[in-house]
Amino acid sequence: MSKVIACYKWVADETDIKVNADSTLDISKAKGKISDYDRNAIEAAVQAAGALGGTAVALTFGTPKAKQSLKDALSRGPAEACYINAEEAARADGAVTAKALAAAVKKIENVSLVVCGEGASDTYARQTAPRIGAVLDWPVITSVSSVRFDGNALIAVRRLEDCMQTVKSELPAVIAVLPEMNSAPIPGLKAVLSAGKKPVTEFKAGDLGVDFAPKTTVSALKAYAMNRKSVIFSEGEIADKVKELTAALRKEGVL
Amino acid sequence: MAGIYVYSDKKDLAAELVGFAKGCGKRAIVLTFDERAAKDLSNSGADKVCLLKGDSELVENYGKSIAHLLAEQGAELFVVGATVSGRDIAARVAGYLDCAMVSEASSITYTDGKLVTERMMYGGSVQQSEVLEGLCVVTVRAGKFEAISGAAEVTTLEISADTRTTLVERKDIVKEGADLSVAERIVCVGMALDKREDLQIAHDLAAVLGAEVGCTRGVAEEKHWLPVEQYIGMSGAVVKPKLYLSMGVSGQIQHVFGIRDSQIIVAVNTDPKAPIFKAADYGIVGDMYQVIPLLTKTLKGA
Amino acid sequence: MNIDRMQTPELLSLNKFNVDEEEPHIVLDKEICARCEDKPCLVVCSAGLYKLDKSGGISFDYAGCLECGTCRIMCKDKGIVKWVYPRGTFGVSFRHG
Amino acid sequence: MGDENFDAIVIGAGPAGIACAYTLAKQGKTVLVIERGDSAGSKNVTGGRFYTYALEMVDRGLTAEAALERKVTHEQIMMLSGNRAISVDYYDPSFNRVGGTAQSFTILRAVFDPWFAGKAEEMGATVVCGIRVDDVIEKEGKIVGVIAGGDEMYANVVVAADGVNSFIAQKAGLIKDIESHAVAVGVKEIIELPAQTIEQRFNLKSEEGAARLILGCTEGIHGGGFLYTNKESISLGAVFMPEEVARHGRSLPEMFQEFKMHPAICPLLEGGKTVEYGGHLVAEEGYRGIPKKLYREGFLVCGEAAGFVVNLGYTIRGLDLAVLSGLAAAKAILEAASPAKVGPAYMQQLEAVKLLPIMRALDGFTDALDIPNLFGTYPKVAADLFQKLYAVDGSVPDHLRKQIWGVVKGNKLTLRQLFADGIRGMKAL
Repeated sequence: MSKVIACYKWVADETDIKVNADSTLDISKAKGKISDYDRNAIEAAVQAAGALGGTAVALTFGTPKAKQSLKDALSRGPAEACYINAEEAARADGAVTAKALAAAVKKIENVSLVVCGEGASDTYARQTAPRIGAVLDWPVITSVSSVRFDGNALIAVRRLEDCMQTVKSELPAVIAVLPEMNSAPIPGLKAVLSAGKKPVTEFKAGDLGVDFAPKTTVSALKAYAMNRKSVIFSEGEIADKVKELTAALRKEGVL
Repeated sequence: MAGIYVYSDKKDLAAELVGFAKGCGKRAIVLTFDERAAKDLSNSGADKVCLLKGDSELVENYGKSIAHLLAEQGAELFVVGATVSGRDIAARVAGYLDCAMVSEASSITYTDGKLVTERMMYGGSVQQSEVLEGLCVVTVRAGKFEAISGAAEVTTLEISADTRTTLVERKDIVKEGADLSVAERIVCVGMALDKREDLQIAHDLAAVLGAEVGCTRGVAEEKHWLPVEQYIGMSGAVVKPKLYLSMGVSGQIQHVFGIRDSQIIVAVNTDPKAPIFKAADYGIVGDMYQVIPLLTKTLKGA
Repeated sequence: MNIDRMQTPELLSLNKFNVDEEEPHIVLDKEICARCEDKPCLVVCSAGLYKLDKSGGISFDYAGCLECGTCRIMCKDKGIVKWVYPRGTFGVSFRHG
Repeated sequence: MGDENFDAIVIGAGPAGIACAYTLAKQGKTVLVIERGDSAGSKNVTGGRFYTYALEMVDRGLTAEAALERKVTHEQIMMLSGNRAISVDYYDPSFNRVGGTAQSFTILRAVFDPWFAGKAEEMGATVVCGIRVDDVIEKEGKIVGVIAGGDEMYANVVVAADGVNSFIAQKAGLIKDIESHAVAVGVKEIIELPAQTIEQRFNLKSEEGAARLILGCTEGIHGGGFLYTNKESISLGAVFMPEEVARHGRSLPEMFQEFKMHPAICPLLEGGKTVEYGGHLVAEEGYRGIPKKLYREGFLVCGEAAGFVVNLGYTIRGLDLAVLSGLAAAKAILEAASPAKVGPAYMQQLEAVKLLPIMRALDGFTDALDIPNLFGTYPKVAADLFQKLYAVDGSVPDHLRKQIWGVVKGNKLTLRQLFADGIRGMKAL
């Protein structure tokens, strides 16, 4: 049976990130979560596996902390999970991530489709799917809003800025799906219970024969500071405030 | 030819990227698949315009060939307009080259011969700076750089396509509301609006300003007083008008994310502690039902 | 940063919420609310989510609900026609508690 | 399928539910805990202190591993009136003997509960978060399982430990919805401060903590304030009877902010940053508030859902009682010879773990706290008295008895009323 891979990323919940007084960040207390759009990717993979008569496999590349994501991912429907457990994931860039995931796809064998979310909640770099495609030299279709299968062909509708594009490709292929693709259901009780019993394959960094050296060097990471004038007219008559505002806007040249 | 290679399926954006490349004092080589764009871009100040020709109508199918071309030519940087298709090609090229890539850089500069970029993370709350060496790929949104002018030669280049993916159909998207992402002025309505009919005061002000009317998520998703395309925020429209003026908007982070590229942000709210004031250039603490009609009248009179 | 009086919207903005857009967990029948004279919800809600709008009706947004249940218990004329906990994973998530 | 039939299903991963699951799992029973929050503790708000004896009863030595904040060495009572404040600070290191287990700790639920749930998982319990239990399944007059997230799940016993609103006990037909006079509503802010600052301000050594209850901060409304020192934050809250809030007409969050800004409170928080705001209902009736029936066949009610909370004015106990009730439920399930006997065994266990005896013994406090003057007039009388005692302006002071009488009269109290409240208080205790 062919396999449909759902790639997902275990990310820090952005709402838990603390900004220190010096605008450095404290991510240590942030809870983890499956990146928002990757939930749609998992659901899309489960549906595609159904349509293709294959099995869905959840695949992630993460630090040892990402282990806790497996149950969540499996409760969303895939029959098995595959976990590249590597400290290197903490520093991985788009190049490393794609190479690691592609190497796992090769190890899994008999893969007909790789599904990624359009972008991750943390970086939103939208590189992973095209890069995996490049590493595997498989066709890639990004910004997919719906998909169907016709024998060994995949027919996808893509959303571009000004048009909807329908394209056809042969399998195996890599797709990146938009959140509009489906509504990822909240796992039910039985799904969560059965998730703990599904098989998990774990790869260590050394198993994959991939160069984990990132191509980019992160030189700084800091909170975005809103740098606005904040001239607030709070006292006095409304008419005066309006006058002051219009004068200010005129000066700014935006009227 | 060494230098910065530029590509965008939007020719204005391509011209802006040429402006960036020349601003760095580098040679700028434009890649395009469109004959008309090639002609227009021949006056963009580039050193060379390469009109690429191949046998696929899907530009994404040339990713591998472009990667080969860049490597062969000794390119220093491939800078691509961040559109759906541009992002796709850029990442494929980076994948085939196994090189560094920065998506949607908010700034790019050369410092000591190294490329230094900045970009947003975590929904816009975090800024990451990166240093890149060697041939790399960067995507950039429209509006970051100024286009320049100057003649360039146009050469045609045959290029091979990966034809495993083919185009079946193309349908234009008909937009319901105004396109807020390109609006120059926006009047934004928040949840302090009491009833649907009161939208009129926003429309009145918008008419005087020549602005489009947008809203917060609640006004569209909960009250359904405006179409969902009109709501601004992280999950809605991201706007960058010259003037954004909000009435009765509290200013939650998700909304602020959608407006912070605005040139000037104005807020009207009764609550002096509303977070929107922290994100605003100018603000009036007061009831929008009094302030907005008066503002409309004042602007009309002027 | 210093200690100051804070309005509830500002306080609630510190909390983590995952709002269930599909299924509101509290639903009001505003016609009943309009007839309710006491409107205890205006003062007892720990999150200050019940407000009077310009026309004197109740304006309410379940999005910032702390799920304490006070409004349900104090609701005299039963204008709150539905009060359940949000579906699993939705609603407030306390980081400290 | 064995998957769908457990020895016990516990609803709610709070201290009651987890104490039950831990104890059952330790004895080899199959237990499923279903929690609606994203993680254990994510839906919970507590004033913030925990008495450790209960945890030790579940398993000796557990406290040493627990995720706790500061051991309470300073027990404090404060009375506010206008801008004035009277504080009492009882320091007793014997509650926290070196080498022994400290008597009580301040805690944060989002930290403590996941730790405790993790311990139950280590024992073999299955804890599933992010799922709301919607209903119980009833067959032939017995509760046989639950419906959660569209799925049915069966068990020999369902333990409802789903908190003060206990919809599940209502669905099982055991209790009616809470009545407004039986509860108070609490709100609290978590205010972050460096550990050192907290220790300086409250005169604490490292790891030491203060627990303070505050009277006279509720505008005369039945209720009070609290302040607990955590490792790097302060939990500041206030509790109000919502019925009286409705009559009073001022919004509860507003009154709480007023309290926070009190000149005797605000300096304790200075330089701090509020990081969270929570609200929660508290059962106020103590022993009398416990539902008539705490079980039916295949079904037990634990913790706050069973009204196991007592407010003593100088301290509030709920978490320890929750743990005791969970423990009692587990013991009942383990020892009962047949399903029909689990309920009666639970009632016996509630006696054996001393939960019901404790609550009975403390019953009188409910009456004592029912004295309306306690929340406004008496704090003012006390402050007036202190004012008289400490005011020195060169004039000839009145005789002490005359001063006291003046204060009493000045507050429009009659001797008869004082006497009546006194008798009521005495009787109650």
